Amino acid sequence: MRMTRIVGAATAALLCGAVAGGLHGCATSPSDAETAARAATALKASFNARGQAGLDRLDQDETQKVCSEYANRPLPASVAEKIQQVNLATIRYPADGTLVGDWKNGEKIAQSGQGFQFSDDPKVLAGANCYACHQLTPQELSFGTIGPSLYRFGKVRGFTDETRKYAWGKVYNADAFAACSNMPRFGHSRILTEQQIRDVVALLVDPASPVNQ
Amino acid sequence: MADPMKIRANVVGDSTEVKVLMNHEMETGQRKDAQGKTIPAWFIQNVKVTHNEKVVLNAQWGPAVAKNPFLSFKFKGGAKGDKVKITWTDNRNDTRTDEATIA
Amino acid sequence: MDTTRRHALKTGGGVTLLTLLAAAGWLKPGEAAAEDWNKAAFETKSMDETMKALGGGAPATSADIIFFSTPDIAENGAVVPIGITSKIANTQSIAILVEKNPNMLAAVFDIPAGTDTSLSTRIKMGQTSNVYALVKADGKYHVASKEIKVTLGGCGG
Amino acid sequence: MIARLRIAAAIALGVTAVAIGGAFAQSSTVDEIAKYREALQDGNPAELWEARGEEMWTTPRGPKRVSFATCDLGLGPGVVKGAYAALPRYFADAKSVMDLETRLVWCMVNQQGISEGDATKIKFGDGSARRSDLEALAAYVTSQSRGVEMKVPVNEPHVRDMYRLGEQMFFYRGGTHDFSCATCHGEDGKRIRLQDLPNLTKTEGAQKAYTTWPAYRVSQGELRTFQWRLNDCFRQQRFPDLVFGSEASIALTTYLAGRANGAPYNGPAIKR
Repeated sequence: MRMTRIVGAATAALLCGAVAGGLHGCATSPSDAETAARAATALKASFNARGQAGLDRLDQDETQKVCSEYANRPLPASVAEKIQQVNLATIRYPADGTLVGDWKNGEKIAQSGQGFQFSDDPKVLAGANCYACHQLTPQELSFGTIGPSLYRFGKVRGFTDETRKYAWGKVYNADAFAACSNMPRFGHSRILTEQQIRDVVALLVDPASPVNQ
Repeated sequence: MADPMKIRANVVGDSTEVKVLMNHEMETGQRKDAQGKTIPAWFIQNVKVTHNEKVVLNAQWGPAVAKNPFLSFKFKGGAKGDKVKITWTDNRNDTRTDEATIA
Repeated sequence: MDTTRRHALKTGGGVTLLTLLAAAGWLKPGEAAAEDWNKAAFETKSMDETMKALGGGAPATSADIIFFSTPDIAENGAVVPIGITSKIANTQSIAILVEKNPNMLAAVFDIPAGTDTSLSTRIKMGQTSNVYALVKADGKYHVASKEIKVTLGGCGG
Repeated sequence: MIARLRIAAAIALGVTAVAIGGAFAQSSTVDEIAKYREALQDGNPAELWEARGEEMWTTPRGPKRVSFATCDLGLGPGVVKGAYAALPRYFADAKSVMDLETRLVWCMVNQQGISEGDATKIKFGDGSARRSDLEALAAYVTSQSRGVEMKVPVNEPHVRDMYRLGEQMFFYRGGTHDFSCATCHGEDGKRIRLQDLPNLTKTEGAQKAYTTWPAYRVSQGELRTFQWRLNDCFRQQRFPDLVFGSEASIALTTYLAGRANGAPYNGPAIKR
């Protein structure tokens, strides 16, 4: 754990150094960096482990750390590129090459917000809660707008290998395509299983899916 | 004992408008607790509203009335200073009566 | 009338609207006793059965029963505001029924002379359903309905 | 060729119709939800909590049989009117910045002789028989600031320090899902499902959101305080359990309350 943290910090410094070129990394001023450090310490002292949510949830990886630092100001292109590179490298495609599963199951996963909360049963498979942020099928009126509408995702992009591969990668690790995306890294962070990702990809790219009607 | 209701009674034109909020679980009897045991139904069955001893509304409720029930209606007459009395009785035979002065 | 009754008996299980009305004291002359709570009426389960049973005694669909402050979509089924006004002369009672609730009768309000035939309250709805406002006036029954959609709000988790 | 074009045109028309239909359905959904919320405003069960809290405020409590008449919420002992609109603030007697709930606990412990464990035993009601005194007290106290302009003393050094800490925490990404407060509350005009998300980084958004807590939560049949609001946001962020009255809870409350300065306080409200 300790090792990871040191590596994380080093990478963060590297990512920031690419822009600022100085020792202070990403922070606009030393006092900001100091406040950020104090905030991180205070946060860790302000939570109790509960259910499946341990205190390690507050430990940031390099992507989380850098994205937090830039959350309130523009993300420089070079930092964004670096984050995308780091995250692109994490994407694993299924060994058997099957990217598309069952859209009906994908719809269930898209509807479910269960999983990883301290109040959730860890034995139940997590959902992706896609509808919290995206419009998908026209039948579901209760959808969020934090992310773009995905209605006709496959139809618009074409039912090609390229579309399927992009959908897989985006669900697996959204930061590979848009640095500091608001979207969870469902594959990289082990939120969804490989089969669940196939099913969600099917919801997006299967010509028979209601998303593409 | 059950907590008091919150009653508002105001003269509006030639009528009195009554708005009441009641403290009650209105448990449906359909829900299960964490152990999977059915939570028994517990709800207000009868509501009676009187003005100067005259009944102005009489209701029968099932468990589908929302928790912490709200009811609003008007009756003709009623003067400032008059009392409006509301009584509810639930399926456990618990009952509560509160009174409000018409404003 | 007879046919309807027999049909209702044959199908069994469901309680017909007529039984409901009888149980609620609406078919009897005079006011129901104040502390009465009509168990049978509140245990009706199937709107289909009640509708089949309407026959000659069916409530007439009425444009004089109006829903007010009643949204088409409820953000949460636990609390659904319902306002009903009856413009039918000599309205004696207003009842609220929810087709798809486990028990469809939600509330009955007996309205004495001198009280406005308009009221609002809040009910629970398990799912999207038709909601019926059933009015008794001069001993006859009238009905209006409205579909209310129940959505899933918030993070859903 | 002509036939093909016709088919294409027909498809195009069909698509347009679907698109218009979808847009119409959506805007009417939003309108209807607005109507739903409006219909709830008339008759807020929060009043039942306010009444219970008022009763508790004036009743002698704890081993010392002391009421809240001696409890100073910042405007003097027992003064409730307008007190919430100027919280959190620095309390010299406690040597710390406190929000309403931590101050209530402080008064219970230091003036009424109630143990901290007992005072915070039921922080949040469970929607049933387990009811929280703190929620009722908070309902009463906040109701006494209705219409009062928010004036959190953000220039006081201790408060300013907390505010800046809270601001950093607001943008802190973590957990399995990479969520921070800003993920949902950092942009204008966003929704989660059908729920509008206030942009808390903007003055108007923070004002609208902060001044409507505590609120009666229809979905839970409970009155919820700002401590609860933060705890439940973090639960959904997949963070662990935010400790009641912890430094992070005070810092974030200070940041958001401070951002709401200038707007009239408008709670307790009623929400989904």
